[in-house]
Amino acid sequence: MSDQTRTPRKTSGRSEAGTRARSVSAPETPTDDGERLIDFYRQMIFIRRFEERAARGYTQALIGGYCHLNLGEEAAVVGLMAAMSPTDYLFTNYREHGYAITRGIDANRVMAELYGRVDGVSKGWGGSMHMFDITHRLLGGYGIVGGQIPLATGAALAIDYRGGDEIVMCTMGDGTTNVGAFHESLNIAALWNLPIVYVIINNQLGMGTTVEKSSAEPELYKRGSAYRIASERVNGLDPLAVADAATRAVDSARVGKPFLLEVVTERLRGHSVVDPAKYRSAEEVAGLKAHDPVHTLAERLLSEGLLDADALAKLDEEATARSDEAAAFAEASAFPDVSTLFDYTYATPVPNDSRRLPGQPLFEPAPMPESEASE
Amino acid sequence: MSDQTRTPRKTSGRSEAGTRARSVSAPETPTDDGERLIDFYRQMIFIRRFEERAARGYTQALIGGYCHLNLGEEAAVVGLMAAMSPTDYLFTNYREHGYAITRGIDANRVMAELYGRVDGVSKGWGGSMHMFDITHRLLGGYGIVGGQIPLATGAALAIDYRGGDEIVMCTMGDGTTNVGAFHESLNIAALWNLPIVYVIINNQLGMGTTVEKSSAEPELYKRGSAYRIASERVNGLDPLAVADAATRAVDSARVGKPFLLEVVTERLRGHSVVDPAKYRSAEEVAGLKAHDPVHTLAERLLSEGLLDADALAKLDEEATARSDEAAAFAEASAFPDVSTLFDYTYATPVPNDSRRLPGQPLFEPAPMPESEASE
Amino acid sequence: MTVMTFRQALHDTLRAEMLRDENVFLMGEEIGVFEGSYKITAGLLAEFGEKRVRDTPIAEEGFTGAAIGAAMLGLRPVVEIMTINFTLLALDQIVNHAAKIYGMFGGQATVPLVIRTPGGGGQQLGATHSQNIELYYAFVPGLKVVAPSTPADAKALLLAAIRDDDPVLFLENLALYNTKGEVPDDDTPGEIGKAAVTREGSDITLIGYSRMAHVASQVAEQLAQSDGLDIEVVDLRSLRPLDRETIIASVKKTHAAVVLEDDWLTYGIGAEVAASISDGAFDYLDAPVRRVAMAEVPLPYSKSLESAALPSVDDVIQAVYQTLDAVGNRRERIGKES
Amino acid sequence: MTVMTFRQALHDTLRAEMLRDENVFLMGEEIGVFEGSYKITAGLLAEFGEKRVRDTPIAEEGFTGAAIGAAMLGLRPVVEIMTINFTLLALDQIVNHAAKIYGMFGGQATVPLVIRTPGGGGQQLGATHSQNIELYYAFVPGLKVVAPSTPADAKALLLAAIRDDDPVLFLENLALYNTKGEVPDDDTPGEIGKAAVTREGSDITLIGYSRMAHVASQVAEQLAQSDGLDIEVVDLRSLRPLDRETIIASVKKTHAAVVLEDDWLTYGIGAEVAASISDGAFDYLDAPVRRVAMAEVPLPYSKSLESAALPSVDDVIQAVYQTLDAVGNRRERIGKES
Ligand SMILES: Cc1ncc(C[n+]2csc(CCOP(=O)(O)OP(=O)(O)O)c2C)c(N)n1
Ligand SMILES: Cc1ncc(C[n+]2csc(CCOP(=O)(O)OP(=O)(O)O)c2C)c(N)n1
Ligand SMILES: [Mg+2]
Ligand SMILES: [Mg+2]
Repeated sequence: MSDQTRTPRKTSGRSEAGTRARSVSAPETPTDDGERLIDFYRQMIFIRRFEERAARGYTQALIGGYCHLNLGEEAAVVGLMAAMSPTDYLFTNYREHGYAITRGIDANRVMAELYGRVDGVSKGWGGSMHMFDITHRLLGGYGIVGGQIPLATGAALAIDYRGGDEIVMCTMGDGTTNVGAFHESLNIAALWNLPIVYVIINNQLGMGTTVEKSSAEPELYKRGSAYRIASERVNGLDPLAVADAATRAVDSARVGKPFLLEVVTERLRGHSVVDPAKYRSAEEVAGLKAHDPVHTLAERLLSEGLLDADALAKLDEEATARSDEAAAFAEASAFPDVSTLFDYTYATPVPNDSRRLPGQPLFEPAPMPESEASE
Repeated sequence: MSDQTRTPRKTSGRSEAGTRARSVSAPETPTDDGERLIDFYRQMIFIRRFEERAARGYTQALIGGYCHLNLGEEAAVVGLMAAMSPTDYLFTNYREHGYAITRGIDANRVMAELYGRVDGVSKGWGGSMHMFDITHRLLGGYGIVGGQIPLATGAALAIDYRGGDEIVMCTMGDGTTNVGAFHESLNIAALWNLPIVYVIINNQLGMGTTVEKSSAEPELYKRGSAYRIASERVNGLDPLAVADAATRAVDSARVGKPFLLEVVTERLRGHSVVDPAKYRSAEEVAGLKAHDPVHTLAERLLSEGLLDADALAKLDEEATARSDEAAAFAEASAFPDVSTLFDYTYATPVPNDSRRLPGQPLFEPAPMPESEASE
Repeated sequence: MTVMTFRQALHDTLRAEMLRDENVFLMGEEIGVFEGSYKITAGLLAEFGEKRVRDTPIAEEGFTGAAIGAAMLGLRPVVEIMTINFTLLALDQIVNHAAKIYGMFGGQATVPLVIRTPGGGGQQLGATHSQNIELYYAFVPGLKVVAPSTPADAKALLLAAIRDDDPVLFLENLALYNTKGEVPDDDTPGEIGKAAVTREGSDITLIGYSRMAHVASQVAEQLAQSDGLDIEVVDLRSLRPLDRETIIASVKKTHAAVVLEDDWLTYGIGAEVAASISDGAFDYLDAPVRRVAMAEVPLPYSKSLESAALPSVDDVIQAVYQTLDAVGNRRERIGKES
Repeated sequence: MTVMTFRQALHDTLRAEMLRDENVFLMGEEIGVFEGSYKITAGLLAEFGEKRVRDTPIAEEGFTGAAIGAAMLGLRPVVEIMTINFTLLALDQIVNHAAKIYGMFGGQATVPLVIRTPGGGGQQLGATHSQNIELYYAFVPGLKVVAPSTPADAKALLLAAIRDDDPVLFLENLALYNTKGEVPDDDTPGEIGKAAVTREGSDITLIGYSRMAHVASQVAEQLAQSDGLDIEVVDLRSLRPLDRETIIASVKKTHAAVVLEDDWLTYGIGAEVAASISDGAFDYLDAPVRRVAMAEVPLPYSKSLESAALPSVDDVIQAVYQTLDAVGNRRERIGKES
């Protein structure tokens, strides 16, 4: 019985590990660890500066709504993205700016989305929580906790249905592992041998709730066992470790064995830019600083002689400049025109669709009917 | 970290194992296995005959709606009920007639509910799927798959809140373990150390879907590990084994350690009385008959010399007579009066509540207003 | 034209669309091995295999969400949710995801998804299994909702729904599955967003959808026979978009209307219909728009109570008489010719 | 009387009720350590401890269902669901369970539960976080739904909700939390099921609830100043039961009405209000009942689009003018004095 369910049942002709195309499975990262580390640092410092710039934009009231940053999660983000092929699909949550820019989406367009402008990745319709770029296969940015999990599972189903070689990566927070959709989706993925990697970004907090207070099995990767899904926990402050673990996970998914990867990381600031995080003690905050993955990597690059202080500073300046440029681009971009308000309710037009602004009447005032008017 | 979550954190003063009152924890069953077996047989044959009588009532069109029977699950039902104290609470699903009568609710009232009569346990409002009896602490009977799981968890929370010594038993089917509510509830129960036993009645089928096709971990009890909930699987065709395992589970719950018990059993007929179960092979059906728990137990009683054929036949006759009596009672009971239709929408009356039948106007036809009438 | 049941029309249309387009596939609980709770998908697993007829675990949120995700990648899933009551478990995926994805991401991805699900009371299924909550979907921009009442419309609108690039909730009804009607042999899709005048008349307009469109026709027929009344019947067919134009045009002609619905009255589908008529035909109405709907209670199991709570042909007839009385009184009062 | 914010009124009332009755306790995401997303529960964890202020995992269905179960055993949980958008995840527990348990089991168990949750757009939270879906609850017999617009009503209705033996959805609004008003010092509960005439007038009736009741008062004030208009304002306060009597009485007096709502127009709360007026005040209305509501789109993030989609004071003013024009035209036409 049980053996039967474990045999990857191919509902399609998706190829097995041995036969898969090299071009799809091998991420295009430098093979030398030193080079990889430098590359990771470049990406990480860019996320860091981009997010700080976004926080400033928020303070300037140029960005609205909720705004959640990847500060402290940079190593996790770049390590994960390194393991994906360009044709793979990414589903993530509202804390996704870093993923968007690391995935290769023009930072100008990411910032423009935050500013709610027409040049934004989602044309200003999504905002911070809803980045989407079909060409880079970032399939959202979702603000409903756990909402992305069934969707990502379905995308993996579509790949499998067509016999494609892509995989889906679906990231979520630690608190998100407690929603029902997590359970329903992992079960489906495992039953149907779908090509998907579920990634838990365990930054050890929901908003202010710790993992221990929200998950009865706080070693979250172990939850894979309820679905016979292979799983692993990795240090999310080390981009190399993340990239390696993620590559193993992706390889597994590509042969139809879904994988659950837990990346233990940190959240340097509040839950969103407006949260002062008063619930964290001074010691805790100090500890966070000591583990800051960007600083840690910078020190490692220095100590291993991979980069000197000048080179590091230069990368930092580039990241800052690039972020400022993105902000300038965003600010210069136009707001969507009100005439476009009804453009995206339906993809297939149908009669009698409502296209009324709040001030408009349901029926244009009409003349009295003949019979009454003549009274 | 993890150790911390494992320590039963008492949010209330509920007593620990050592100090709990004997009267509450020790189910009032005969201690001698022979006597217990006879008692179980009496209960099991009653469920068997009651359910068969219900099926007949359905065929006679005296019972309507959906009607799901416990045929094949008799040993599971009586074993579980034996482990509960009268003050404990039971939440179950739509397949609950056997639980209702074994819990001690008058079979007349259970049958009257099936017939939709005023003397039914739920006054005819619930029907087959929604038996409820507050005095016997059967807290439903729920037709939404998995709907009972959060409710039962909340009942356990209430017990804990008040420092009571009762526990909650919450049964569900094998297919039900795949709903999100299962995951969310078990996690909450484990986090808060609630006094609850979740029981999976694994009859190996959803409606026509096998466990292997619906659960990626088909050894369902193992799913407890995702919440660090202790769990066990037991042979549900043996009432003694069920009762013993259930007692261990109940004891655990009573000290604030939720438990997951899987009872492997069989469904002798279709999913509901109208399902011919064509999806099962002749061999499978033959196999079921061979394992029929009522027959098996009868044979055991005979072979162990605990009862002779006459005594067995007498118990059977009693069960049949009792079921017929219940049906007669039900048929003689009145239908609820239409005047009671609005009695149970709200417990606290408030103004402007709607009490209109479909044919009644929203507003009584009124005379024309003065100004218009005088025109 | 072939005469067939509503069930058969659905079955044949699903099959034909699966043959036509290999991106079309079915998902749902018990649709394969069990052949569907209401047997709409009977035989399709045997014909198309597990890839295209997927029995899912009991996980409405999970599998509906998965269908949405698959649709985002261009497949055209047709999901069966066993009854509309269970769609509540998938509501977040439908309302917060399927309905939002096209707009929220600025038109970059479509969700060509169909959710088939039956509503309907009257089967003694009790309070949680007898609800008519199509309102929850009809209310939501980004979704389309159709509710055919005849086998022909079932076919036409299911074709339209499957070929539409937006998420469509396709409402069925337990009481209609065995009803019969003529069904065209060709596969011309119907038009989502259009109501139909299914019977012309001049005395009063009856408006309904799904089962109640059926009841409206019955009442019209009966009162034509018994009282010689000339009743116009509008079958909404599409709840979102709602075809106000057809409704208003009818009422401008008849000057009176009764709205029939199987859901609860307050805030029900009929509220919008009545409000729209009262607005758009304000100067034409000779009596208030009457609504006939379910009593506002959790529907009891017992037949005696259930029958009392559900709108019947007699309830509608009574409402028609009372409305025509009101029309007569008013016309007398203001000296207007009918 | 003390002047305080809506937030403060909620906070103080929760606290007072917890002190009064030890069966009252709070559950929700981030209400304890984090002190609530909107800080309604600030300080309560410190005062009452973990037993009575429970931070839950992210599991709307699970913890709402648990609250229902606890209520069945006689506790009086007050659940906070962070925003009404997330209630979709708990809808099955609320609609299929909380609303049904009293009736479906023949009155054997009550569910004295309060669910507090804010709605509201206009905060640039995007399509999934800006919905006003109180309709989903207002539609359901077995539930009660209140939607106060002032700090005083917030207190009175929260007291009523907590002491009521039925499940009550208590609708808050992000835009109201910081508004201020006088609040009585005593703890007299309000009456669920009753609307209030919050301003008397004779020219036209504006009807709203929650934020839009606020907007209605603003408009009435502004038009009194600018045009000398005498506008009556009805604050619904209770969406289920709906107080048709108060609404109709007002419109019978003013002969015209505009309904204000923050949700989508078609099938929105205003549809029932408009339909009810058109029915109950049929012979009194001098113009169609106008509805001012949100544009029917998934609400965009960008400020330019969001502002255009949401009903504003100006939209309401325009609707009032147009309605009064229609009234004038009609009165002229039929020679009636105002
Ligand atoms: C269904 C739902 N419930 C609640 C929220 C509010 N909320 C937003 S983020 C968040 C915490 C999520 O924590 P985690 O999963 O650990 O992700 P993180 O924010 O730490 O990255 C909550 C409760 C939501 N957006 N959706
Ligand atoms: C939410 C929901 N989805 C689907 C159904 C339809 N349904 C009723 S019983 C059932 C199968 C349940 O299987 P299992 O949990 O194994 O319980 P069993 O009937 O075998 O006792 C299904 C799918 C339902 N009632 N509720
Ligand atoms: Mg987190
Ligand atoms: Mg089963």
